[in-house]
Amino acid sequence: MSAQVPERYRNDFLREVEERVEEGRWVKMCMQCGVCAGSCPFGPHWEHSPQKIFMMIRAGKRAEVLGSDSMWMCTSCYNCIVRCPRKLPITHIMHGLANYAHRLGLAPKGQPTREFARLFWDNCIKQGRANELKLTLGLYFKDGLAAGIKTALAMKGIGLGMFKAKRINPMELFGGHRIKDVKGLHAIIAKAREIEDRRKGYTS
Amino acid sequence: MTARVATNESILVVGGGISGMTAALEAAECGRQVILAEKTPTLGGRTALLYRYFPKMCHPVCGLEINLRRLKANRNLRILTMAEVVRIEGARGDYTATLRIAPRYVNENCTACGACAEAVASTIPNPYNYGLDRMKAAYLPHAMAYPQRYVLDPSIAGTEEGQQARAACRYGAIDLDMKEETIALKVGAVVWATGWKPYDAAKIQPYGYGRYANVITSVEFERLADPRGPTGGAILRPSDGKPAKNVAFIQCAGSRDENHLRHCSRICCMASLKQTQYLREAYGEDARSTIYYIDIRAIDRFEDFYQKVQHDATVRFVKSKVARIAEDEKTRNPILHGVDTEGYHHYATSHDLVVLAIGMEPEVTGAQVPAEVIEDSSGFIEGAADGGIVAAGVAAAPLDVNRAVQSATAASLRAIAVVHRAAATENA
Amino acid sequence: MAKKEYAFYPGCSSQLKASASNYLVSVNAMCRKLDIKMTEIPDWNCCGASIGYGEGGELPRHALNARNFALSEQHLPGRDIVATCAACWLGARETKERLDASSELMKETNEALAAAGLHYKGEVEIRHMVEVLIEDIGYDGLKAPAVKSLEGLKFAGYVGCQTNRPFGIAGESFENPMYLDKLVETLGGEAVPYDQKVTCCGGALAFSEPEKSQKQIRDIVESAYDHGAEMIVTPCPLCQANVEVYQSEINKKQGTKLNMPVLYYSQLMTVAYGGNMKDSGLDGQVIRAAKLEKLAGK
Amino acid sequence: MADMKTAAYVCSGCGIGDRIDAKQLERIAQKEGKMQLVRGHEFLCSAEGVALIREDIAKEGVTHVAIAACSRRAKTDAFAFEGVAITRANLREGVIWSQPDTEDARELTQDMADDYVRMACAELKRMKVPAGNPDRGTSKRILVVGGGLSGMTAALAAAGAGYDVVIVEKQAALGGRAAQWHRRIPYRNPYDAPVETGIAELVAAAGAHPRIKVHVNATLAQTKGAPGRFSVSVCVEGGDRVTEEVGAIVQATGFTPYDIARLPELGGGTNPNVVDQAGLERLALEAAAKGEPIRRPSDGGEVKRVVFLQCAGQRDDSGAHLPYCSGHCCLTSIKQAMYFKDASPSIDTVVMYTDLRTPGLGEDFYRAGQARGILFTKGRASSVTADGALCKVAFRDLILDEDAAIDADLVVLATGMVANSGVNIDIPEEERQKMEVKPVSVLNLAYRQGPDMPQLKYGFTDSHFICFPYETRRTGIYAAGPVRRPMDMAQAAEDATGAALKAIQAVENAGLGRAAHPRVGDLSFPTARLEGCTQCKRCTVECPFGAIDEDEKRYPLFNESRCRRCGTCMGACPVRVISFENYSVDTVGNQIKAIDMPDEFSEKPRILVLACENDAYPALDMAAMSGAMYSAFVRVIPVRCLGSVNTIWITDALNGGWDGVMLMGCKKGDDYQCHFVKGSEMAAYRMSKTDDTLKQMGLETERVATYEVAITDVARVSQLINEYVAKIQEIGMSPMKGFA
Repeated sequence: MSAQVPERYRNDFLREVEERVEEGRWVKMCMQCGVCAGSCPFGPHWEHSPQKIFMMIRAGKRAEVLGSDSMWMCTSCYNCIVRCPRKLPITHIMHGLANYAHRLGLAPKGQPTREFARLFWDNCIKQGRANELKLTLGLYFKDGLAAGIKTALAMKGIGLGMFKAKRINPMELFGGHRIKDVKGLHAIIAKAREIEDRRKGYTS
Repeated sequence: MTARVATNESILVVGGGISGMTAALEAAECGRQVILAEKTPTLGGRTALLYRYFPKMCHPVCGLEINLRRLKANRNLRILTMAEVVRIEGARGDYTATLRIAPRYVNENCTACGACAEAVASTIPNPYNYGLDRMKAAYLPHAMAYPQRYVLDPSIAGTEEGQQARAACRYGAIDLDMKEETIALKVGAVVWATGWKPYDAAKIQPYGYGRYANVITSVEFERLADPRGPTGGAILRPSDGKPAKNVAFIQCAGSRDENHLRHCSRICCMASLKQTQYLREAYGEDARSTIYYIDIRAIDRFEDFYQKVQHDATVRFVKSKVARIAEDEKTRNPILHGVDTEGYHHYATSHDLVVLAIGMEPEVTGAQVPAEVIEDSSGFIEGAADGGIVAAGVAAAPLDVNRAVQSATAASLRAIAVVHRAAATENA
Repeated sequence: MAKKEYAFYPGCSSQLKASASNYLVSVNAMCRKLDIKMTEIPDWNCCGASIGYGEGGELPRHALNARNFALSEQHLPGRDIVATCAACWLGARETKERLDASSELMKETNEALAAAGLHYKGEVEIRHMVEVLIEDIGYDGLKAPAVKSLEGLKFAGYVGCQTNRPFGIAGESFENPMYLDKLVETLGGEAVPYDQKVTCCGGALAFSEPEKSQKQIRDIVESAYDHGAEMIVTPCPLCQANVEVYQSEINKKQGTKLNMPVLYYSQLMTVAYGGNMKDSGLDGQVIRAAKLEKLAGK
Repeated sequence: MADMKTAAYVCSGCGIGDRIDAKQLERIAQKEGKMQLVRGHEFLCSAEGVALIREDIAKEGVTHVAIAACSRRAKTDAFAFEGVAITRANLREGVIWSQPDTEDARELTQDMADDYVRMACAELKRMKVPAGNPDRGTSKRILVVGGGLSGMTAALAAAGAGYDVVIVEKQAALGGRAAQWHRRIPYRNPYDAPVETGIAELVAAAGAHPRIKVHVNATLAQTKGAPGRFSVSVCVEGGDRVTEEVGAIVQATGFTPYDIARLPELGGGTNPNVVDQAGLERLALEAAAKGEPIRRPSDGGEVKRVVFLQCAGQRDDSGAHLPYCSGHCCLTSIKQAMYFKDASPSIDTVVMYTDLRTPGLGEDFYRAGQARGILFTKGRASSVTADGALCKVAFRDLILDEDAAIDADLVVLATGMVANSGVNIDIPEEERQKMEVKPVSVLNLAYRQGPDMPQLKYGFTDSHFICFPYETRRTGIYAAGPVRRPMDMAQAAEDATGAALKAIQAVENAGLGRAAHPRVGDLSFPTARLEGCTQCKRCTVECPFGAIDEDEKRYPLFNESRCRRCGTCMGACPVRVISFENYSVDTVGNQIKAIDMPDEFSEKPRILVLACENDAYPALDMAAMSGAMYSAFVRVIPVRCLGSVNTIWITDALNGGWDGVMLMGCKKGDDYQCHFVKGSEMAAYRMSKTDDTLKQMGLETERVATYEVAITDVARVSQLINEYVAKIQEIGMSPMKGFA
């Protein structure tokens, strides 16, 4: 039996996570109580609970962990953090793992939250402030025009409501909110990214 | 200020629970002079409030009876109840301890006939049932109380009721003019055995203790199961007095938790395993116990008991720290939410009653001891650096009764060694 | 009472014509009545929100917030930064704590800021508007300007996640925070107890995982109904938007008849302080709060 | 007895006077009880009442005092008079509090009180003031068997309190097992790293202490005597014998690791790279000595990965291996993993467990291990197979719920502790002879009941009692350390100190001729009229404490300071030649005969209750305190232990016209609660034999009944009585009345 079972439980991946993932050094402190798993609002929807992800990291299941969509199910509700008896910053570790998997291109393709996260970031960096309309439409059209129109139509009720309530503005599509020193912001972000890539050894 | 005969060859034992009684008795039975100071009106401590011990399912008061007999027979032992040690000055072999003695309003004449209680109407929450019921404001703490003497609660001491109680006593035992007194004792060594208290369960927010009537602690469950308890031993749930047959036991309630108690309280797993058997005795095959745990810590011989309970069809084990408890508003049933980490399954399980296996914290932390002592990261006490003050029992570490007594016996000899040397140097 | 002055960080959603514009409107009205002076941080930028991590990673996210800190230190020295958006507050406060904790991170962050000629000294305090109200003004102070009572109106105080965890409001419990209830009662209204007070609405995932989020939202709204609430009140723009705007969607998909107004505490206060419909941004509701509008109209 | 002067004092306080005609009691004490001095008092426990008694003792020369007042458990401080025989008639708890306060109950209540006074007087007249054991030990030296951590700690603790100590160590030097360990788990804060074992310091201290004498390469050839007067023949190097006179013994003979070779499926005994925890300590010591890292045993290769398998051959309910948990192993494995992590963080260490057991502040040590990067996996190993120099550990990952495998350079099996407790005396001699490995005795006790301490479970000589961990069935001999119970070094040190105290207590008690726990201070002791003895050996066999040997003429030979005064021998003796000064066949028998027995037609049955004074009697008291009422037809006599109940009392009672006899004792069986181990069991056995006697007398077997009553059976005990009385009334009055 043991022959065909993949040989694992090296600490290599754990070390990789400690060095490269935000708050990754905490992973080893988990005692597998499972309180995080039970505390997550999207718990029923994903495959691996945080505690299980931590165990998988210890078990060296690199591909499974980085390819998992569980981290992308985090709604940032912080229930896990406040309940963890070992005070692990679980939400941040999950975010960190997601980002790490994303940067390595190992995160699940087309994972909606992953797509949204990228859209959002680009959107808010572009002009320094989030442009909700572009963001929304961007999300609808992420799977192509046809799908986009479908979704947009499906959601038009909401859009209309928001419009009536003066809480979205079609004019946003042209220009919209922006900060003055967009150039400076872009320089800051570029620099920050450069430093982080250096520190975490990203080759991208 | 009553002067009392005590020398630097005497040992002061602080705390009259099983550890303190043991430390005091063992030293006294070695021929040493011992003063035992207890803060409450009776000896016995928390073990007197337990229904049974694991793993034998025997009765704590059985051992208490023996210890009380040893104590009644021993002339080397002096007992001070309602006495709190407020200051300890000096060094090993030569201490002066200051004790504040609260008024009992009842003197030696008391025959425990109970006439005063009959004369008094007002009641107070009963600490000997963890406040689950009330008792008369003139009371004998419990049937095994020692000294077997009534107490008048300060709340009625100065009142008309106090007068009525006094009038009812045919033996002039009630003395409403009793005042708090302060005494000083010279002693050579101190055994600090102030024991533990249950962690405040209300602080464990996700479990809703205090918000949900049917979430109680393991110490309260002991009282429910005890024939001498508020329900006469019937395991009924607080919300509606209905039989609690389907009970969840949640381990590490406060323990092993950086947000609460950093240490493992050691006894809780065994306590819950024991309590599943109370349920079985009460409801037979209809009993349903579920233990939610991280690791079952049934250490050394206790493993037998764990295996026995594992083979009990009425008991289920779920390896999971319960995430939160909600309450079904109609049935008042607590609903436990979490994930079974073995194989990973979500659950939302309804129970009649939830028992939190509540953690132990020091009744008095090292920092609170009125003397220089060393404490650990949880406030448990090591003792004085010079060894003149020795901690015993759960004041020193979270221990079960058997190990607390072992610890107290050892502490007793350490104290004896201190006074022995003190004597040697004096006679030299 | 002396004028209280703060550096205001409204956040992207609380801009005119943005999803929480009504929040901004009512906050401004509320602050006027409470004699609170809010000065926007000049040229403030997005906090990265709770979804920024995916692409933004660690340092860029902190750099975003640090830029706001630096600007605040520079232009509004000595003033606490006050956010009205839960996510902005949380994001900013997280950055502050991390930078305080790690000189390494602080160094790197300033290295990045230097690219735009900025520097963060590490002196700002980050607070949420709710903290300002409770800690700096106090419930009595909040009652003082009230000219109308919310008597007879039943609210479900929906605290949600991010003003509550992981930092929370001092003295409150994660599982059953009471500050919204106290606020409602302070204004004469009735706060109904219900069991979804701190349930997550799905947050940013309302966009990417609509079905899952809408299940959460349905639970929240239905529980509010079950416990007799007429309106939901919340301190968080994302909670407000999600819980309000998706009700129609849920009705459509699941045949429910949800129509529960979702308001900001600031709107309740503005109305109680005598503000009209416009001041209190009630015209900005997708689901109109008829009873409150009536009171505002009086 | 010439100088015997009896006095009875009747208290009318606590409502006794209101409910009972106290004057009548005084008359009974005088006329029927034949008390030489009788006084009544309305508040006997008051300073004045007590002074009255003291004065009579001083001035009137009263030697025997009967106090008719409250229970013998109450007002003990007041009614404590040295040097006089005392009996108590329980009129308060025993009569007025257990009987309804109604007019029509008055007569029966009075009857009860009358009888209790008669019984007290009858008992008193047969009592003697115990003089204490004449054969007192004089030695206060303490023998410690075993020179390991526990033994040395016990020795130093006793010496530190001023007692001389002899250590007998089998090995060539002090130190024991822990001396072969590299580091130990910390005893105190901070619990974050392995620390020096401190054994070298202990060895030096023990070797240098003026009060401590050490025999190495030595064993016990024979241990004779009793507390205070043990004579121990020590077999020292070269086979010479030295005799040591000691007063008490601490047995600290430690443990042996469970044989790793019994775990071949885990590579135990077959794979050089699979070691037990002791084996790893050895490797660590050797490596430290060379100043090198720990290397792979098989080929000296570099160790990159180590796997620790917890509960190896432990916590096994299949019967193949040890059923118990050894307690220390989880922390020990964490400590050992730290050896590697502290040497090089790049070494992978995996601890595989099912329940990680790091109690108390051990949780800090667990966290410290995790912080170092030790990897913890909840899993169950199925096999360890050699793969070249590597070990392949196949296991079930219980969290990930899948089969998995780890390659390791070194596998450490956390095997359990096996107690070095000598011979299991519960196995008959002939059986022992048949064993392939003949057990070797540690103590070689010259005791009738066998050469070593009785074992409690799994070979450990632990106490059976939760409240009394040092309770021993061989008075004056105390087990300490892992021979008593599986334990780590911190607990062993604690345990040894406690055992030393008990040893000190034993020599002090023996010196004063007093009993040891639980009847501490009791000066009475058993004596036998050997001329009447039939050498039936029951007493020597049934004594729970092995106190009775046989002399060369095969008569019982009592070793008083081994005796715990339970009276089991007295209960066992068919010819009733064994008695105590203040507790004998007569003191109880006379009470049984003393009551005023109503005639057959009175419809007033009499039920004798013989209640264990430790649990049943307090339960009766508390029942009365709680207002529970029970039948006025019972008369309760407290006994030291049901084991002391001699069947003659039963037959006397039945012959005397008693309608029934209830025996109330403690729980028997595996979880027995009898403070004298076998008392309640012996009683049950003996009573099972009374059926024939009853039949011969033409009586129903129901007329004798035995019950287990716990001290908490406050509500139940009165029910039991009432049900039994109802049953007897149903059966009808005893036909034996009037024949007495």
